[in-house]
Amino acid sequence: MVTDWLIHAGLVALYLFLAMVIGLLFMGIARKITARIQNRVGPPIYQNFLDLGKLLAKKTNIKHNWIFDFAPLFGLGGVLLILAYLPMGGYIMLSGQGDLILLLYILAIPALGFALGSGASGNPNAGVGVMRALTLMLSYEMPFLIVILSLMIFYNTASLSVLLQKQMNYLWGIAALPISALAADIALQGMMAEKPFDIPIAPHEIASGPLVEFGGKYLGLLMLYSAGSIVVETSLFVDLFLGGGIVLNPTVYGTLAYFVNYLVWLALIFVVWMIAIFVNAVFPRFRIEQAFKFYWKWPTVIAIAGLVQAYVMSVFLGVVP
Amino acid sequence: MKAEQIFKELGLEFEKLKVKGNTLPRYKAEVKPEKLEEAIIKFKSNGFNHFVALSCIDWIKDEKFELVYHLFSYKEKEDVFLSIFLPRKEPKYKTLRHLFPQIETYEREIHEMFGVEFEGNDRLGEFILEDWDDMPPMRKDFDTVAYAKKKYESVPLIDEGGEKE
Amino acid sequence: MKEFELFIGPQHPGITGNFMYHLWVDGDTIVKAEAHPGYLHRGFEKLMERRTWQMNVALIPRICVPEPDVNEAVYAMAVESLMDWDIPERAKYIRTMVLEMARISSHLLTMGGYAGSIGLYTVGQWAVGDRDYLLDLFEQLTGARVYHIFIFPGGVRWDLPDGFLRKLEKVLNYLESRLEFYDKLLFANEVFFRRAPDVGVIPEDKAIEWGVTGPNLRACGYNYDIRKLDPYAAYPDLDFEIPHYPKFGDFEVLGHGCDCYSRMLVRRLEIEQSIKILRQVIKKMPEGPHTLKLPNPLAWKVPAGYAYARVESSKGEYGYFVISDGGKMPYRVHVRGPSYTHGINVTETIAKGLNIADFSQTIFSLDVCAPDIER
Amino acid sequence: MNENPLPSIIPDKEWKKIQRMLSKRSLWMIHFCTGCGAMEMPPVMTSRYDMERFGIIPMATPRQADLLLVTGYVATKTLKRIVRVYEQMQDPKYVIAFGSCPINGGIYWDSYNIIKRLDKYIPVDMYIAGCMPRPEAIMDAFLKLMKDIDEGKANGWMRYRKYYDQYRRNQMRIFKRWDE
Repeated sequence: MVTDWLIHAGLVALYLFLAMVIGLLFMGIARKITARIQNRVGPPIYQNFLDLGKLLAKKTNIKHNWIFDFAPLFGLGGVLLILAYLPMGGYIMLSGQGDLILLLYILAIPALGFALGSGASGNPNAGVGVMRALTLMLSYEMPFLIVILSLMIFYNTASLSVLLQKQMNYLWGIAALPISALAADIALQGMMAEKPFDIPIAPHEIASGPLVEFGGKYLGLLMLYSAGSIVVETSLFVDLFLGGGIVLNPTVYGTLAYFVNYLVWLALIFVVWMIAIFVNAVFPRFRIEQAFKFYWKWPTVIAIAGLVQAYVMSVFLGVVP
Repeated sequence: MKAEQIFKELGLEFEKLKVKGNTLPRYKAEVKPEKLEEAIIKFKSNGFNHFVALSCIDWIKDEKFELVYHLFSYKEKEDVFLSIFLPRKEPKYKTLRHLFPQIETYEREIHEMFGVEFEGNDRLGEFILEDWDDMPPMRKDFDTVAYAKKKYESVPLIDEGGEKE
Repeated sequence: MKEFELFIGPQHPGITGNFMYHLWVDGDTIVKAEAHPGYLHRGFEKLMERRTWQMNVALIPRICVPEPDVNEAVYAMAVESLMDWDIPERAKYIRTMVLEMARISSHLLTMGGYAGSIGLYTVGQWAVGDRDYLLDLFEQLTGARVYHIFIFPGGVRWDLPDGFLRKLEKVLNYLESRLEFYDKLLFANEVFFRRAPDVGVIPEDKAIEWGVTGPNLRACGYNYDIRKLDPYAAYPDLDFEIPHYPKFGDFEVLGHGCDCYSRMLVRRLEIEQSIKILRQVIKKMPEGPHTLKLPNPLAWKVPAGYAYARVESSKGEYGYFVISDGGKMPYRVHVRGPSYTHGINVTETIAKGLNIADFSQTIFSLDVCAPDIER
Repeated sequence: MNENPLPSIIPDKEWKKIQRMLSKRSLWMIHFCTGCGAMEMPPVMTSRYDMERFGIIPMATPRQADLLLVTGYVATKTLKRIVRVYEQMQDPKYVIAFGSCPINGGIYWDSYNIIKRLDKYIPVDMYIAGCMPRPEAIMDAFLKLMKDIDEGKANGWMRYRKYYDQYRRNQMRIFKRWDE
């Protein structure tokens, strides 16, 4: 009993650690690829590990108030919590009934923590940035919620584990509901705050926005936070539409299945991340109200079309996965 | 209307400046300070609607400041320089920023660099310099070398003990 | 929400150079803007009064850093006016060549900076990288990358090196082929179409009165260009067009002019025209001396008088008002930089009602060059 | 530098070495164009010279930066902002001064608004001579600074703490007031 628990805890720690490493590596790869698009050599792909190490080793004497000190931890903790709820390669750490809805709620926690800290710094740039971040959240959540609704209707479940199970047995979400997948990918671009939706941190407008007062260790923690967020967001898409990368059934193949699934999951989140990076490299950014209008227009329409498709397929055509 | 004709109507004498390189004619005329506004309005309403620059010249020997208002007409393709002379002691003139908005900026600079007062311009004051503690620097009797020596070279080096340069 | 204050600069990525705007913001809208220059003030006009006519040639390029050559050209023209010198034909052509190369390099930089200000860093990286080919040419011609000190009263410092025109032709061909990429990435970008038109509008009827010049004036629909209006150097012999709103050729005309969109398109089209001019210069380059025989450099006797010379820089009308009292040094030099009006008065006025997200792109599209404001 | 988190495992000397190794490989520079040398920064940042190869990237705010580039002459009004920015940066921090002007005034030796020697007001770790320095010179300065950091010679930030009174005294001779 105790050994089981210990193994479980060890695995959770390993998974979370790996998620952070993957996130940092992905950031490095993104920098390299962006540099290649821009005709440059670019930094080595392990550059972000050096950056993180340097930030954590730096002296930090920024004093605002305790909320400001607490916020990076809050954000990082929130990200870790979501990571624990998200299946990565089929391995589910924490799970419960109806965890899709739970997930939607806890997705907001890290952003709120972040907002809290930057708001506490009292810098007007940070204030504007936080306002933009929250507005952006409001805009991309509209299509995203509809997408989740269509998934729930089609697969007839609100549990991520069941969703993964059904996708493994029947069809991946992207094949069954391609329209919704498209809407979700557009929403994902905003969720990751990549261009054209990197409005909250726009350096030319508000000097990197919410990050403006963070330095040294705080920035290091926030870097970990954003590394974790990358994994959270890409993994969310993979879990919802690409079957969570589960190609082998763990009940049949055992440990090997976990291993293979993890690698497939890794490959899939890499693909999703690359799409975001390529779009990021060739687009300017929107204004916040343009992003808002954009999200409530096309992706929402697409998501509603996807909802109609899911509804028609499951209710009228009787397709039951 | 051509500049020469406007000058004639205003009863001003003018000279033609030498031009090499560029080709358009440039006319320069001296105006009495109290007639200037009227002259500029006249020119402006006759097509000279591009205000190029306002320059100030410190004629220290004559104890005078010369303000040169430079207008250009895209239609007639002529340059006009209207200059007024102010006494060097207590130079004072009224603002003309209502005619061309950018005059305000020039007036702020001239106020700071030459110490010319423009009545009616409420934005005079610290503009380019900060914490200035001497006479306006563009005046001819301001010695920039002496000032630089006094202010910057007298600042001691950091004494770090031992290591001397 | 309560009104709050925002400082754009002097340390801020969204500003061109060391300059500061103090903004009062209500929600997302700017209610008041105030420009604070002076961070780059070196007292050029004072220093020029302390140096001989010829020593000044080395000083003045530093007034406008992104495009230093116009300073040299305009100072040389003003001194020539006072001295009553006619420079040789070849010098005129070489000057034209240098000025046009400088215009392209400055426009490329502006284009990159503007794209960066709306978040498209790729164009910035490409444009600045391509600009380096021009800087290499400058280095071969003058010996320096940025401050050339090449145009001199009386002509140019030395003749063209061997094979220079051939190399220039090659670089022009390369740049022309690169323009297509910029078009695809920036000037045909959906987000650019949404963000730039009708943003940062200068009222068309006020544009001239406010002292707006150069590409910014042409974006308002006036086809005024000093190269045609008050021609200098070899421009009268050359054939080129003045792109202005709404004459954008193959490009879409969006917005109502005087906005960021037309300002950037005018700059984009001017690069094409500059390439065209340079091609003609290569073809027509006359033989002959590159400079007049200059008098003893230590004792130039410049006759007393006033002279004003102006050129069309990439930012607008650039003029020097030079006054000589017959001495060894200029009595007074007043520099009329185009950014003086664009950066202070125009920006302060048009910033009202602007979204803070658009402020940075507005100053980048006005191409405000901070050092020529405060000198 | 930062205190050793695990003094029992890592010896203090090793910890310092690790810190130096990390900070030399990830110098984040502050985006502050103080003078005309900033003109050669775009080429250094972009495809031809590409300083991101060495992990040097521009940062928007002083809190996040390690490297302050004083690009050219320093006007008195700018000096106040430079000191502000420098003091907001987190230790360890490094300063590179560009061009001839921060060394002795350069071409502006007689100007009334240019402070002549920068190291009277803030400690400078590296000077690049020339007007203006070529991108190659700038890259060379970066590499030299990295070497200095590795050898523990780039300790301007320590000097600033140690001789803070003298630096502040010199600064206050230039500024009339510190607030605002």
